[in-house]
Amino acid sequence: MDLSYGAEYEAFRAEVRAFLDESWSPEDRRDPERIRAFRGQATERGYLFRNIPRRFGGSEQPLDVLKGQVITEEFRRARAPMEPPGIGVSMLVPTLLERGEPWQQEKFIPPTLAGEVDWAQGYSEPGSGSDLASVRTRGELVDGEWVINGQKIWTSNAQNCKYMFALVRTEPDAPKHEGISYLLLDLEQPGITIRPLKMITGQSGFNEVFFDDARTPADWIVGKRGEGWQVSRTTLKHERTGIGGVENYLDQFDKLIALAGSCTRNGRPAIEDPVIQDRLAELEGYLQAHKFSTYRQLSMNLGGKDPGPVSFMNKLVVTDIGHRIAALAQEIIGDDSLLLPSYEHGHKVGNERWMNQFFGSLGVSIAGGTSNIQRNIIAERGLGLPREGQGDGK
Amino acid sequence: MDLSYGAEYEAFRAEVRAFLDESWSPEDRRDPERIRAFRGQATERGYLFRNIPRRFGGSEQPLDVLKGQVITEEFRRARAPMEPPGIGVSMLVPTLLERGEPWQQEKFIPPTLAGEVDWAQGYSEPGSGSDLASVRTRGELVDGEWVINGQKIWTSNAQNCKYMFALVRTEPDAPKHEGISYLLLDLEQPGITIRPLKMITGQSGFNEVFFDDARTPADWIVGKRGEGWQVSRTTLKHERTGIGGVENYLDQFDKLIALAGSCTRNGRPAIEDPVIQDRLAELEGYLQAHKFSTYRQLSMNLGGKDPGPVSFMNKLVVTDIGHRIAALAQEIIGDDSLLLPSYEHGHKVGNERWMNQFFGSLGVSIAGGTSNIQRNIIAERGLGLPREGQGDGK
Amino acid sequence: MKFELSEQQLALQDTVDRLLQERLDRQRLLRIFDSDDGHDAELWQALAEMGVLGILAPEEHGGIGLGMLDAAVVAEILGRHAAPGPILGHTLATLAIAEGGSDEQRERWLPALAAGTAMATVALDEADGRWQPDEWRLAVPATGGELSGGKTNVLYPAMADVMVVGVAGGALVLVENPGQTMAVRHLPCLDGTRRVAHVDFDATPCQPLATSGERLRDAALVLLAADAFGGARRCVDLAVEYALEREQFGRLIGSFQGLKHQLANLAVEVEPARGLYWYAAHAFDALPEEAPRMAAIAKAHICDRFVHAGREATQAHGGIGYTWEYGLHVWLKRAVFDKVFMGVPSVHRRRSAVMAGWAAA
Amino acid sequence: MKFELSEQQLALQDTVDRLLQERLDRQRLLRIFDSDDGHDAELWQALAEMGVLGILAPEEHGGIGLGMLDAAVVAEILGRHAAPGPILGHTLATLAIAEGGSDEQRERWLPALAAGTAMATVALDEADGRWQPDEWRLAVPATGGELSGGKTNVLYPAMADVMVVGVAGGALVLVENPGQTMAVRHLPCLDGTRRVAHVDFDATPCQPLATSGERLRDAALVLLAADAFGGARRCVDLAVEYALEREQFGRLIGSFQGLKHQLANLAVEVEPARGLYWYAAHAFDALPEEAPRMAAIAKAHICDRFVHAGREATQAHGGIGYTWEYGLHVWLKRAVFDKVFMGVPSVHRRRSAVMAGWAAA
Repeated sequence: MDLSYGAEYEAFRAEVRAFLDESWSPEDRRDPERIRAFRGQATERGYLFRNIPRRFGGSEQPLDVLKGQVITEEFRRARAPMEPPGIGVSMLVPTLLERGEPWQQEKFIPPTLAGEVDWAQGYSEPGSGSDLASVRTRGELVDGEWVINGQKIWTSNAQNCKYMFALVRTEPDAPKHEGISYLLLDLEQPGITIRPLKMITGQSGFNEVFFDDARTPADWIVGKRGEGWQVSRTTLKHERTGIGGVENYLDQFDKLIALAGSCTRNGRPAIEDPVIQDRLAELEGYLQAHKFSTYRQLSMNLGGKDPGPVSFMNKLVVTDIGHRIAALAQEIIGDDSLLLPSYEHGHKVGNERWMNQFFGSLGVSIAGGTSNIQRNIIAERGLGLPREGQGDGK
Repeated sequence: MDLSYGAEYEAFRAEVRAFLDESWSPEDRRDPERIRAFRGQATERGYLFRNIPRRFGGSEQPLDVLKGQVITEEFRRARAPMEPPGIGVSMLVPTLLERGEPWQQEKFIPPTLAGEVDWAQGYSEPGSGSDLASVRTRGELVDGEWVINGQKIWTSNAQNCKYMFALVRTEPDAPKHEGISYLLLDLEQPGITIRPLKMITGQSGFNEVFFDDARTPADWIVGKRGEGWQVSRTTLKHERTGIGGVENYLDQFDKLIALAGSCTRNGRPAIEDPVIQDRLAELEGYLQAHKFSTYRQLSMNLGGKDPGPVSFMNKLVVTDIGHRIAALAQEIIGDDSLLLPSYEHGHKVGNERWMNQFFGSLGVSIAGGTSNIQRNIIAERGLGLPREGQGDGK
Repeated sequence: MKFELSEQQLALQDTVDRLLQERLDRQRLLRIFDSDDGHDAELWQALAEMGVLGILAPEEHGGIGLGMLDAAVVAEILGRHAAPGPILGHTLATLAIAEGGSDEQRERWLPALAAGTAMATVALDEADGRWQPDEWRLAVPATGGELSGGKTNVLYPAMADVMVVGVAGGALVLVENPGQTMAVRHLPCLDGTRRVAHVDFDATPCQPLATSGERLRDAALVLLAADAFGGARRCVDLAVEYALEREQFGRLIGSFQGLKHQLANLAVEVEPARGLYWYAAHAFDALPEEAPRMAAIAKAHICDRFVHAGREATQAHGGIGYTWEYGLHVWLKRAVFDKVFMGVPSVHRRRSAVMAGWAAA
Repeated sequence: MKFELSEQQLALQDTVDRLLQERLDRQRLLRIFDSDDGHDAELWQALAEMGVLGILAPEEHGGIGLGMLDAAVVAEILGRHAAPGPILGHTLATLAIAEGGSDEQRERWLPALAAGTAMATVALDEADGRWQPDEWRLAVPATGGELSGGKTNVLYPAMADVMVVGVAGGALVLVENPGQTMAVRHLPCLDGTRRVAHVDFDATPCQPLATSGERLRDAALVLLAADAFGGARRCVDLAVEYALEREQFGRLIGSFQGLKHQLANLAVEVEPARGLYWYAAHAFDALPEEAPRMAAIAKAHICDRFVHAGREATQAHGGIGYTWEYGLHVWLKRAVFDKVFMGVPSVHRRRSAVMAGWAAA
């Protein structure tokens, strides 16, 4: 057992740290120009966009999960910006690298990496839910252009995005999964209306997007007509790997302990209440288990080994941990949970910020495939139980 | 709200109590002759076998749920015997009353009521589980007798029973549910072998019964050939009504409180531990809810009203309460849960008797339809959700 | 043996239910939820006309003179519809005045409160969750009836014509026209259907009430439990309705056994608790020795169920349940209110342990 | 970064796994479970030959000189097969002698213990669940090395040639050939795979050991956690296997979504805990500051999971799982043992809270 990264990687860490000391200070955070320049330097050094060819603005490094981990840790420590957030970098670029035409790669990847354009995702529709293949937004090829009508929902941040990648039904007579194409389109056009969706917390993170004879060129399609479902799977795969962000939950747990020390319960600090202690310790059991489960998976992935069924379970594990943190935080803050966490009219937000976790943990269990879909995946792919409708012996 | 039974029933209660004072003392419990005589007197007075015609040995009283409740309460208080336990009285007799031939009623009901003969139930088979209609034990009519071959399982107390009522496949070419007959048979014959099944607690309450050319007369059939499934449903209905025995769980809770007062935990009485208190109080919430839910159902049943979906939930509710009691008891007795509860070789059984509850609560969730079958019933009949395979819009 | 609602009680529930079905559709509910003051004068007036606002006021003072069980079965319906407004505080204050007011106070306030032309509220909580009467520190000086100090999580204080305030020693006092001497600081409320604020009294005149803080607390616990039952039951209904209309993978989602079993488990959590709040209310009316402990058990048990039901219903709805405008969140937030207001469940479980003699106080 | 088992550790697990697959089928397991002494000399000898009994004994004393992580990954396999016999007490006592024995004691005992020709055990618990070193009261008189008094839940004392005993102050002493001066009262054991008894010492000679009760306790917690992980994981496997062979209503029960989701939830409870016991074992070997707390967390968390998995697996089997002869109950009872032996989970959660500084001791 060795949780250190070894001499080679510690040397690499020192190198990254020296670079950060020299090139970044947290005050730069508010200066977009400085951020852009910093990202350029960091890419030059091979710290960002590691799996993207140099010709598109990447640093084209060999795959090295541990180096990636060291970079993440050090950038986070220095509060330095990594790749621009958003699904342009995390989903569209990998898809284009795998399935896009050369001209599409050249046109779209560099400005996306540079943070000059953002992308919205056009997958979910009202009524589709976990069943993404039930796309009803339709596209027809008319005079060398796709003419698109329909509606998408749950597009993050659409009002700030220049482009969208979308699943559109272009072959209405083909079977469900074979009638969909993966189209790119410009959101800044008259045929498109974007309406923000206010969420349970009071914040607006998502949008509805309405298509009313929206248009995009005939060749803004990734893969062939009717291949959109397969193309989108490459992207989803990218979204669903990653080991579930255990550091984030460990941070939250530390904050929860601090919270319990500062809140009063029955006239004493909540953390002195044996019932609270017992529940905190129980939660820590789940959390430590997941922490070492994550290390184990990371270690095996590094060695090219299969960690087994546990890889299918990470989302449900963190969903459960999130629920436990939320429930306990709500109990600890007591009266403060009567307050709206996102209120921003001059009221200083206090412990009620934990209500964002209370609602957010519900959001986690819904987003990216509901928990019941996860349970199907675990049962079928992890445990080898029959798929729905199979094994009925008839 | 009135949880008293009203003047009429309190007068009835006084009458029952006077009868018991006069006719029964707990020391009589060990004398079978006294018990038989007492049951005769109690039946004479209309306290036992209330829904059974006088000509078969019943007391033929009009249906009065409250009188029934008063009788149960007073007999329990006096520790006086009620109807003989066992499924002969609770299942076979109601079935014969509804579906039996007159000669069958005359031959079988009186000795069953008198406690002279006991009945075994021959429904479950290895492999049938909750799917009782998947009967494979076969009966063929040969020279005026049914010749039976196959195996039954989970028959309580078979080695002490004279007769069995059994589901037997007599029409092998009919559809699954229409090929079964409801046969009565004598267990004391060479074609039958009874093997006790040792249970998880170490006790033997159930048996396997093997049929190897066992025989029964052609007219020992209730209902027609192929009607056995319907006939057995009348019986099962009888088994599955009843309001779940909340008194039993209230008793157990009182004992659990006493247990927590007598057991030591971290050097002090367990009941002073705030974690134990919190869990006891949480359990009491479920228990009190079920108690008043039971009163509500009783009250509505009395008035001929439908208590609604809650009637389908009682079994799952008590299963859950049983699990909670078991888990908490196991925690409280601590070291004593290392001991086998049924050991009887001169060792005095102490707190480890609670391990019977630990295992028994699992038995409850399995017996008489597993919890998943209960969930189907609640979802479909209680909540109106589609049955398996329906609502798939195809 | 009659452990069920009377014809009159069923009719009362039905009347209120129909009123709210008609007057409080989802859109209107959300409008009030999003409004500045969380109050709807029209709805208030309609409830007044129906007698709901004077349910606990004696008939001789213009009320309908019913008991806590009646108030609780109405509260179930209010919870079912997440009815917004100052009803909870109003009902509690009315009860305290009816039970503890002088003849003159009763004369002056009860008819107007029952008619809805005056509004009442209660001020109980102090900082750090000090909801219980033995935790109140706000003092009435020996020199006489003036209050100075703060109370928090006070329901709709700015609208109140009269206020019942809990003071040190667990007693209650009456403050008439509190607006004149009291500073109100509105709080940003999670539950838009029940608004609370912080108040500061500054030499505010007050008069004693001859009823105890404990009794008012128990009344609040019962009404919160009843509201929570109605809300939790509604969450089950909403989840089932959604499962019966929503299709995925070409099937109604309610036909998937996974969801069916989750909904069955949820119903089993919620449905049996109906009689628990009934009995707690009945004990408040008729069985004073049992009342405090049953109120504590009912509040703790049912409010936990409501939060659970709110979360499960949201998950059963998927994304749409997470949006503000669909409105399911109203019940989840009301559940948090019911759970926290007057003390979280673990506090009442602990109290029930003490009352049972399991633990030293 | 290498948080996984070495090739050698995987091979060790595999060898023990194959041995137990071959030598301990269900029928044989049940025979030992039902036997008078819960011990199988042949199995014992096979484990000795494989080096399992001397895994923690140094090579110079005939052992294989491995660490706690190695012992724990073997314990996982033992739990997986519910391997019966005195291995747990033997391994713990061997560790205490290896770490705290004099040269002479080590010479005398370790070769025989590693070879399985002598048997060792530990005596720690006192009445009322006093498992923790600071709760031990059994005193060694100032006049010298004799013990008088009782210990309970001692593993296989009647078979032991040497015994490590916890005494007042949290110290450990060694009792050689205890049978001569010790009375044993066998207890009727729930878990037929690990037998315990009450012992009474009567002027029993003993010698000090230079290792602490705390360290032995931590070792026990790690081995119990590892055993529990193996057992819990097996319960999941057994439930899945059954779901894949059993038909009801004309379908494999494993194709019903209700059961599928229950089994998925169960796997999610159990599977992630593998690394937790690894790390606790690794900390025992290499990170003494973290070791006590990680051992407590691992024992509490994983033993709770094992009991849960045992119950869920039994329910997934229906009636057959409730029978003695099918043998599934062996794991459920082993789960109860793992949970209770050395203190129930809530005790260790409390300890972990104290060690984290959340609470006064």
